[in-house]
Amino acid sequence: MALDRLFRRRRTRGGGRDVPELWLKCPSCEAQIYKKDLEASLMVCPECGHHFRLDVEARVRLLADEGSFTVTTGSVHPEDPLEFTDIESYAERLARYQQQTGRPDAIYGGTCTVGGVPTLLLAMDYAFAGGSMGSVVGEEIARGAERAAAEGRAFVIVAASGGARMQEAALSLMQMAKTTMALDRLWAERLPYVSILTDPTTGGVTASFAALADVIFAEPGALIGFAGPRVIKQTIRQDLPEGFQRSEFLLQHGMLDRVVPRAELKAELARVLGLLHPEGVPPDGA
Amino acid sequence: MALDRLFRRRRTRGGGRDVPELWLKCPSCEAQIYKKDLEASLMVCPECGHHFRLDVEARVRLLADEGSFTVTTGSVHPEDPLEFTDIESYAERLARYQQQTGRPDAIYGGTCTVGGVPTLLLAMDYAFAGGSMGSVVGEEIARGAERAAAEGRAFVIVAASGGARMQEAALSLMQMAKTTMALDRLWAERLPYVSILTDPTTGGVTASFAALADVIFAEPGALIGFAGPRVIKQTIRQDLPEGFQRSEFLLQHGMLDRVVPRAELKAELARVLGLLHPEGVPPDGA
Amino acid sequence: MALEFEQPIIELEARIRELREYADAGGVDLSDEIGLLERKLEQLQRETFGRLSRWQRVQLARAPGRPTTLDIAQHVFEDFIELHGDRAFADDPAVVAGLARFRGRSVVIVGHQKGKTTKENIHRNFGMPHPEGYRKAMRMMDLADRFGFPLISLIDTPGAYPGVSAEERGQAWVIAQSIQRMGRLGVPAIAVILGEGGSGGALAIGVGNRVLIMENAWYSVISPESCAAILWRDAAQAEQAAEALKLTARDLRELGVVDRVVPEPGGGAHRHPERAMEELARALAEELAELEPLSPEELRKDRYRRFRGMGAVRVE
Amino acid sequence: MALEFEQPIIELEARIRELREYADAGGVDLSDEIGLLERKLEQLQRETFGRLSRWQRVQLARAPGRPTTLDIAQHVFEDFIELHGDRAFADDPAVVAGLARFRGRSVVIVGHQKGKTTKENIHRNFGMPHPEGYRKAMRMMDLADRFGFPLISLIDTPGAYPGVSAEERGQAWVIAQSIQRMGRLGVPAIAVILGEGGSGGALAIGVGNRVLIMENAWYSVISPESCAAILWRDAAQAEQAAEALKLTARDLRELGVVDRVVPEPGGGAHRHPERAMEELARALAEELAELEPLSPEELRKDRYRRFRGMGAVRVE
Ligand SMILES: [Zn+2]
Ligand SMILES: [Zn+2]
Repeated sequence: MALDRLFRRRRTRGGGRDVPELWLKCPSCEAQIYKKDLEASLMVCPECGHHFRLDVEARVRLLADEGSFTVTTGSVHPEDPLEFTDIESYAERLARYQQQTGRPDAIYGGTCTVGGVPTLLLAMDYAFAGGSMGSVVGEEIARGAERAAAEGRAFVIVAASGGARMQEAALSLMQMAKTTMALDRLWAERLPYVSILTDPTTGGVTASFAALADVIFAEPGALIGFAGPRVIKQTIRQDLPEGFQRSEFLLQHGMLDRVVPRAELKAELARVLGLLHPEGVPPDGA
Repeated sequence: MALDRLFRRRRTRGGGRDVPELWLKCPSCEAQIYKKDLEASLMVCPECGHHFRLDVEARVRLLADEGSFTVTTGSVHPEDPLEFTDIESYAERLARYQQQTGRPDAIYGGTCTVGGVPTLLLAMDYAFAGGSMGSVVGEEIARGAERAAAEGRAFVIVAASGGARMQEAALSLMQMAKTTMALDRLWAERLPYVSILTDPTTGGVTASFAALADVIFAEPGALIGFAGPRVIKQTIRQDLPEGFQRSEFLLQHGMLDRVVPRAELKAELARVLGLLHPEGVPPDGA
Repeated sequence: MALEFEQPIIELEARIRELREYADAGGVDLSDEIGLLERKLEQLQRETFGRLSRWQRVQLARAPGRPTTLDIAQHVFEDFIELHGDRAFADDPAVVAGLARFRGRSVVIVGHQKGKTTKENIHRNFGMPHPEGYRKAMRMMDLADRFGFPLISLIDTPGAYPGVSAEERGQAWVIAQSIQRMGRLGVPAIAVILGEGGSGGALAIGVGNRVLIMENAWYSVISPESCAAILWRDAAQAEQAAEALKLTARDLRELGVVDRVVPEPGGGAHRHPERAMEELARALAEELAELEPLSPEELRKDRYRRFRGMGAVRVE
Repeated sequence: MALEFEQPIIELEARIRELREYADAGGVDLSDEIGLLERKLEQLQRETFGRLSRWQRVQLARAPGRPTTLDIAQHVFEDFIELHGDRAFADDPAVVAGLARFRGRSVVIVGHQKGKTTKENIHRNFGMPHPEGYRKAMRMMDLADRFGFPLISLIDTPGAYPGVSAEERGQAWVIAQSIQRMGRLGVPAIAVILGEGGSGGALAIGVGNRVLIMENAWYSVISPESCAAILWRDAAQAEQAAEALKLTARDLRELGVVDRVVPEPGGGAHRHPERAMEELARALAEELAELEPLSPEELRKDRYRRFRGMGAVRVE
């Protein structure tokens, strides 16, 4: 489980907004990029094509047809069933992430159309506890699949996660089964499910719903796997092969359908949904 | 297709019976073995355990419960749909093999019980054109599967074949689909199918019914594969790895359930059939 | 890269082209002469292609320039999107697969893919799949079944790859599984032999309700060269082996192994790929229309009946 | 190899044994003294095992000598025949599978397998499966469904193998597939956590209609050591992590993650494996009897309901 980077994230909101933040350094080519330019290019480095992480709201704007999106997540809130405490209590962590993101947990999405195809679109929020899957993420995904099945919608999940959420222990493990089994509701109705893997997608998220889609896309250069690179390095006591666990490596090893640059993601998604859900009719309820 | 050894077989019947034939040399350990001893040990070298090929009638005696066997093959005869001729005509070859074996084609079997479980047992005859699968072998296997399904029998095939029969060209290729599809009749009735791979099993036989059983046994040291070793050597222009394409190699690579010495084959088969077909009732028609 | 028997045709074509250029450049009217030569060309093509030996057909089937799976995916179908991978070991470039639209309906396509250049041919292993290629094909069959889309399979392989790596990963097993999986499809399945239909590696994606073959393609249990090497003990006897194997489209139609021969334009599909693909599109549309009213169970039964009847036996 | 908290018990046991030998050898009647000590031993066991910390349970769960999948296959079931291979890449010794009989009915068994010796542990990769192990498990699920036999899965793994080879062959993919496959079973499925239930590698064969756990086993999303290394940044804080993770049988029963705790004899299953297996057999028989009247559809619905309800959320 690559949860190790989970709690070392820089704050993305609430930090002081002083001058240096107007510029960002690309971790890949080290170019200094003006932040507005980066946002204009969908957070893709104009120099080298490195894909920065994309905020969940920007992700929805990127993929949903303009004006079609209605949020459905947000009513499901986390509990602290184990009263878990390490060097900080889970309750405190949750409160902090909720304050930073303005959302109850690590998932955001709703109904929309994508290229005209009625869709239920969910995006995992890496900014919230490393996108880790606890009961709320599991519940929203199961509800999403069930709702998509009931309303005749395609189902799309943009994954970004360090894995399962340790602070919910066995209950977070059970979300792997819960989400996986809920997907069968879609196929019973011949509705498609497309998974989009972004940097990073590891652990229990990869090993459940994210790996089981009809079509799997990944953004270029994303870290994708089961175990995190650090754990693997400790296991084998050797350096990892070049490009190991990156999207292109996964494609070569047969795990993905396509590696799609962010600029083309909307068009490719619309195309594949149009093919898989040709009778998609506009939603009436929702 | 390892058909290359197909037509270089020594005659096993009709040859002059002079003194040296009382003794056989083990190709594995080079021990001189008295033929009667070898037959008493089920054609397994008493020195090194090398498994010689076993005649189809001896095979049936080995596996069927005593007195339970009734032959069902023999009424289906080969044709020469392509009027095939190479350096000898197919019609002549067929006539010769029929005379040598006393059977119309490369398969022999019938109904029996195995450890009390009603079974339809077929054995491929390597002595007939290298056990190659033409229309007759395909037809007998399809009929066998259909009959087993109709009569509530387990289905067992002892494979021994160089592959598909070239002289029936595309028609022999079609037997791969025909035999494979007929197997579904068994599973529709929840009846088991066990495949026993013996030396050699290659080409279109491995790549169809032989590989699709619920449980796959192989005799020790049998050559098993898709392409024949000579073809592979020509392709890669390198020596083949030690033990390549032998039963033990296949087991390691996940293709087999068990490598079973001939002496234990009957007991293991009976055990697995008893588990897979617990409601097996004695046949009444047949 | 023209074949020997094509030479007179190609020379005559060149002459016509020269005449036309000369007429255009000089403003001379040579339409009578050109018309005459064009009729002669047509006759020559008809004669040449009417009496081709089986071995010459095999050479045509291998001619570069014939429509490949990717060509067909892009020209016969619309909106093709390639899907990759077997979800277990690798993506095999010798097998191409994906979703597309065909006359309004979604379909799933899977086929062997040879390269057009030496480099691409090495990348695609000359159209000889590894086990992962067949696992990709099975994944496509699952997809077709899940969504109720027809499956179109396009066959063009000298055979499944006969190498150590393929044997280690269960080449025989995966071919058997793919035959079985395709036989169980609850959706219309049409297989088309585009060029080479080499043995089990071809049949693995050949278990269609309908099996079509391009006029100059071949399909058999073994290539003529390998057959000659074994039976004649001399690969150079391939021509004789090709005759004996009766592996041409017409032979197979007579044997009942294929249901329909897709005509190729005069001179062969490699010289006029667009027209060949038009013929293929027409044939696919007609066959699909016949299959689409059938239920999943009827389609499975139809396929069982089709293959159950294959073979030549005499029952006494 | 005794654990620290077991020492007083083991010493007392040794004393009783000595006394008994002395009495037997000398013909002296020490039955009063021995009876006294035996009651003391019972009390000591009850006390010790009644107040074990979670971390001590984890150590018990890992104790050599506990019943493994192979032990159970041979002692709880009859006529066990091991089946091998994933039909695609390899046979994984970290997963053991096969057919057996259980009180008259045929069943399919699959479970993780650790070694009893260092050599065997290396061979079995310490019970950490590669993708082919899970593919073998899925093959067993297919077999169970095909014949209508119950599936019994036995969980005892620190986790799926976290190495390059496993990642290359799609460890995450195969775990997801196995979870899905097991969820779809149309036959009764009972999962038992024997010792260690480490994360997705355990859950992959844990999607039962009933999930049982041995009294001293653990089951969680991560091992205490790894959890400590990440959250406390110090693997030595494993004891605290074990407390926080609430990973014992009793905890999991309270959380609703497991349905039944199989009691272990005084001193733990590693010291009395036969008696532990008797308890397990009784539990399996009772649970199976409840599941067997259900139809395939009811079994699938039951499993869906079971896992759909997992988690702790508040809806506003
Ligand atoms: Zn850059
Ligand atoms: Zn010997």
